[in-house]
Amino acid sequence: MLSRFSNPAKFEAFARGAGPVAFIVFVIGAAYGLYAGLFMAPAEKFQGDSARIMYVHVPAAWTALAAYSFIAMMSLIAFVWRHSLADVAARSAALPGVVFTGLALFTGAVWGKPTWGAYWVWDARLTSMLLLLFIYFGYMAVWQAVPETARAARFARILALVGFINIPIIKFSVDWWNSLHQTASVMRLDGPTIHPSMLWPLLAMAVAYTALFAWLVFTGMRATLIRQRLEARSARKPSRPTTVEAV
Amino acid sequence: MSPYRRAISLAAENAGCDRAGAAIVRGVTFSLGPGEGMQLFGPNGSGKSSLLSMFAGLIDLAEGVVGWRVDGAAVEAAPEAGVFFLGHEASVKPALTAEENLRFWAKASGGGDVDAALAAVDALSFRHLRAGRLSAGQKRRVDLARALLVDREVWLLDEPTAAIDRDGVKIIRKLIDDHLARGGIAVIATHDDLGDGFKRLELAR
Amino acid sequence: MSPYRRAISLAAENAGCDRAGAAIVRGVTFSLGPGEGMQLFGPNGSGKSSLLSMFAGLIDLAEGVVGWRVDGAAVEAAPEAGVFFLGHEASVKPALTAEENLRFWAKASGGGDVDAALAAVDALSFRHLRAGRLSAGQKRRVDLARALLVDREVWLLDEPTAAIDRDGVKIIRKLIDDHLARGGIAVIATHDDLGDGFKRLELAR
Amino acid sequence: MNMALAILSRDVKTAFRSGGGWFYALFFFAVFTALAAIAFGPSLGALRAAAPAAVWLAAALAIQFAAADLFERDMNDGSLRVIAAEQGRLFPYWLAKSALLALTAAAPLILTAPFFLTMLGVPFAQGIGAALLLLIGAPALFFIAVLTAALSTGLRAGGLLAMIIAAPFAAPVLVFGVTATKAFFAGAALFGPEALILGALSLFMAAATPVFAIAALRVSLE
Amino acid sequence: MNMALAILSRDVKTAFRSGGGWFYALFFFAVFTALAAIAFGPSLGALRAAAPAAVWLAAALAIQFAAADLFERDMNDGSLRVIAAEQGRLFPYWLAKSALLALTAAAPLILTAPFFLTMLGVPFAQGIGAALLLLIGAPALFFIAVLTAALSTGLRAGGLLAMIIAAPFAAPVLVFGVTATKAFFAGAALFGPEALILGALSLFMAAATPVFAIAALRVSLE
Ligand code: HEM
Ligand SMILES: Nc1ncnc2c1ncn2[C@@H]1O[C@H](COP(=O)(O)OP(=O)(O)OP(=O)(O)O)[C@@H](O)[C@H]1O
Ligand SMILES: Nc1ncnc2c1ncn2[C@@H]1O[C@H](COP(=O)(O)OP(=O)(O)OP(=O)(O)O)[C@@H](O)[C@H]1O
Ligand SMILES: [Mg+2]
Ligand SMILES: [Mg+2]
Repeated sequence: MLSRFSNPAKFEAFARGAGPVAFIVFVIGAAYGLYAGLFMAPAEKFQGDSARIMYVHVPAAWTALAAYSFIAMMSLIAFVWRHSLADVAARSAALPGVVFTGLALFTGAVWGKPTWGAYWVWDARLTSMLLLLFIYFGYMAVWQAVPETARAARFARILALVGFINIPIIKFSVDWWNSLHQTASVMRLDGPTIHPSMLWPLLAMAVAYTALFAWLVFTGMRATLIRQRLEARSARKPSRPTTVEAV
Repeated sequence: MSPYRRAISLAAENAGCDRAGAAIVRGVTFSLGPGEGMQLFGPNGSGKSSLLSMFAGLIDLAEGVVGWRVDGAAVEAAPEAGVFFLGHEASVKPALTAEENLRFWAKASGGGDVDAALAAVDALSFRHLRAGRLSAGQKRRVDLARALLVDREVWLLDEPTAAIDRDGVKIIRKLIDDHLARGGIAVIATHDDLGDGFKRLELAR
Repeated sequence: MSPYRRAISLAAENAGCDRAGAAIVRGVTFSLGPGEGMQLFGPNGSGKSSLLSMFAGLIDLAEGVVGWRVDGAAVEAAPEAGVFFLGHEASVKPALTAEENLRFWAKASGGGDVDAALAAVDALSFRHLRAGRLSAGQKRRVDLARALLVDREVWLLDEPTAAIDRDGVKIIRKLIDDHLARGGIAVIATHDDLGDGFKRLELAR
Repeated sequence: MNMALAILSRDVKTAFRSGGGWFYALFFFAVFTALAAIAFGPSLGALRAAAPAAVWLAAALAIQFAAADLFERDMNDGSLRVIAAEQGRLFPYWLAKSALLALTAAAPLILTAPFFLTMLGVPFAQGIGAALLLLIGAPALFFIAVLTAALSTGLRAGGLLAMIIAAPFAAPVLVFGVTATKAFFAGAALFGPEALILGALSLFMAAATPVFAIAALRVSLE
Repeated sequence: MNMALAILSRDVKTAFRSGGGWFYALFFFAVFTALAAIAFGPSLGALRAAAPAAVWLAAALAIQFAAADLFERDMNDGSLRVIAAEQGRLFPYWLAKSALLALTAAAPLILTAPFFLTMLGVPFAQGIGAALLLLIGAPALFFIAVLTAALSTGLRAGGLLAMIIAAPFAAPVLVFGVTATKAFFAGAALFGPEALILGALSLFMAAATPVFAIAALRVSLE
């Protein structure tokens, strides 16, 4: 598996095939999920139609978390085996990760208004999601701030790994923080009991998002690899010694 | 001027290094034994500074072999407490005087006679000036004086004569000769030929 | 290579400057008319860079007279839009490419042919590299190329050949000669003698 | 003018290129809000009480911080010396740098303040009022920041020193800013006496600081 | 060891000489307290309630800001390159810089916290307890600050970038610091479970960050 992905040329061949497949899965999954979720599934008992935003929100949140795990895994591979394709993969996952995190936050906020009466409350899950967004931003900022790709990659690996260790700590601390002083304004959602009519569209959307994520990563990686090849082509010829004279 | 305690030698075989993913230097082969110095010539951007950084272990070797020997035994990287590195920048703190800067380096490397070092580079006259006020050449002299504090067998010098006046160039030549006479080795990247008595490596693009 | 529009001359009579309250240079006397250049020699810390800064108006005159003339008429300070200043440092922004750095200076001073300037200092090969990646001499070349963008009659150059390779030194010599041929003037602080054809002023401590 | 525009567009370009410096102030605001919420929260009542102080402190810190290396790099790499030597005057340079700070630090902050205040439990309409107060008071903060950045460049002691110099000047701005915002949140008119004082402080700093800032830059080149 | 001691004493000397960087954290603390007093005052009850959050937030920000140019100058003037080339290892260097930050930022803050807390209406004895909790938790904050400073060395607007990176790491420390202090003020034992977690966070950061910080410094020298 690793060796299959270690060679950029082989990887590109793979991505050329797999990319469109992922995209098709996304289109089919999203079409079914959205149609089933928005039109076929029953309105939620307490929240009515506003709960339909769930089909966008919940899988976005899942994918956002999965994307960071993916980045951390790739960074570990890059850190241990100095594997530059893994860096490319991790980097390409960052922007989609931010987009999904942002989508989860945005749809959550939109959903929060009718259900909690506020766009934002400092609830444990929301807070830790916001901190995840910061981790993503920090990670992307490092890639941005260091112009030399090879150097940026090393900084980014470090940050992704340390950030990953930090995630359970954040989760744990924020849960603790919130459980100590509950606020009345927060309406707790203990996971609405899910009927199959709601579950299937939800799962379809989850599959669609994952496929979208994969497609975005593949596309980003291919673009990066092409850019790297162009850079390598325009790179200078190395210097060589002409004379070595003894005393 | 007692000889150095260790005999260190450095050899490269087809060595090369990269910067930011691009191949910069390739095919460098030479060997330096105790008492030998080498001048590294080459046009701007040919990779002289990069090679020095590589010998110091700051940049990875990309190709070939770089071999160090301490008293005959091969070691992996530049020998511990063995390298004196003079970079393009002057590595002095502007808020401290010339002398305080050197006291710091003496303390950091466990000893060294600051007064003698200042005298050797003809820096006594401005020892009490804050380094922020020194002229370009004066700063460079302070940086050079570090060489006499740290007592290292390997000198890696990047354009040691830059900004140095004509008398200063002679001083530097003498410092290097003394160092080689004690059994040290030196690699000197430079555009000014320091004269005979050195091996020469010329890089070309 | 059309001649400059203004004929500028610079003369000093017993001039001197201070740094941080201490007298650094005294009794400097010379005169430079259109087409004349002067090399400024002197040991480290003798005040070469200080004099250049003084001519540029960055440091006050402490003693004597410094007189500028533009087309025969005396002016108080260095003529407006008349000075090209090359300092010890390279004044390039690491985040911008060599070319972008020059475009900035061209824009800031209202014009100039960036491509020609890059070609003149043999910098075409690294025009698209970020300046942060350039070697010491490459940076210096970019800084020198500014001279060709700003079209100034007075060149104040502080060690223009520092970090520059041997071919580069010839290029610089030629740039200066062309400038003088157009009727400009130049004051060049340096430790490397650039050869004949210049007045010489030697500072001693 | 050429000079000022060239510097401004170059610096904006650099800011975009190297890690998006332009959005750091914004980001700082977000981080600050989150940390304040984590410290004071999660009860919205306590957060709302902390909001005026949080927003003013965030503004002061972000502007001061963004100003920290406004001149430092140009000083170190010799460009400032070149500009002073070749241009004679430093006013266009000062202008460009001030505009840069205003664009990259002050403006994004003021524009997004209502949004972040919402997260601290302040109703959006009140947040807009708070942003207007910031708009009145922020110029004072940033002229102070530019001046102290210039002073500390000359003194070669960096950002921390600038903060220390800035603090006594910034303190009144903060005090009036916070009390004005508090009063407004409590139902008083937006442009009460505190707001007037804020405006006066801004005008005074705009008039008084440029000369000193430019003089400080000149000293640093001596 | 020689190396670490030499760097530490040199930097402490420089800090005293060039504008008193050591004094900065303290100053920041004072401004912060004053603002908190304005924001939550005049009722002492509200002030006292806000005090734990104010003191922890102030500590986190002060330490992070103080760390901003911990490595920057050594990087720019070439000393870091010399140290890395001549010493081989960067651990002593890291150690010295961490100690410097602890001495100039964390220590003054912890020592003066009881006084500032008194100004917020917290009895002095309780203030001492709060300072002890800071002593337990501050190491986590400053190891994070050192790591993020190393990661952003040499980058434009490094200080702000470091702040962005640090925020998610500082959040857990703030959470447990504030809750521990609140619990203590409410009468619980000083070393309750939150204090233990704080200590654990400090130990964890002490163990996990040096390797990464040193690796980051090395990368910046390439
Ligand atoms: C900005 C606000 C919000 C954020 C950041 C957010 C974040 C998240 C995250 C991270 C998850 C995935 C958690 C997991 O699977 O362990 C999630 C799931 C979910 N969210 Fe939100 N959420 C927000 C607002 C809301 C609102 C307002 C509602 C509905 C009233 C809601 C309902 C749900 C539901 C039903 C799930 C799936 C249940 C489950 O898997 O346990 N969310 N949200
Ligand atoms: N930090 C860096 N990152 C990436 N590339 C670099 C870096 N430093 C130098 N380079 C590149 O490596 C090449 C060699 O640079 P180096 O500084 O080694 O040259 P040099 O021989 O020392 O030149 P000079 O005579 O000008 O000092 C240059 O083309 C430059 O673009
Ligand atoms: N910024 C400054 N503040 C105070 N004194 C200074 C400053 N810069 C230089 N000096 C002092 O002025 C004297 C002359 O310095 P200057 O830089 O002009 O010498 P220089 O002739 O250019 O030397 P070099 O050949 O080393 O470049 C030095 O003795 C120095 O100590
Ligand atoms: Mg070099
Ligand atoms: Mg000089």
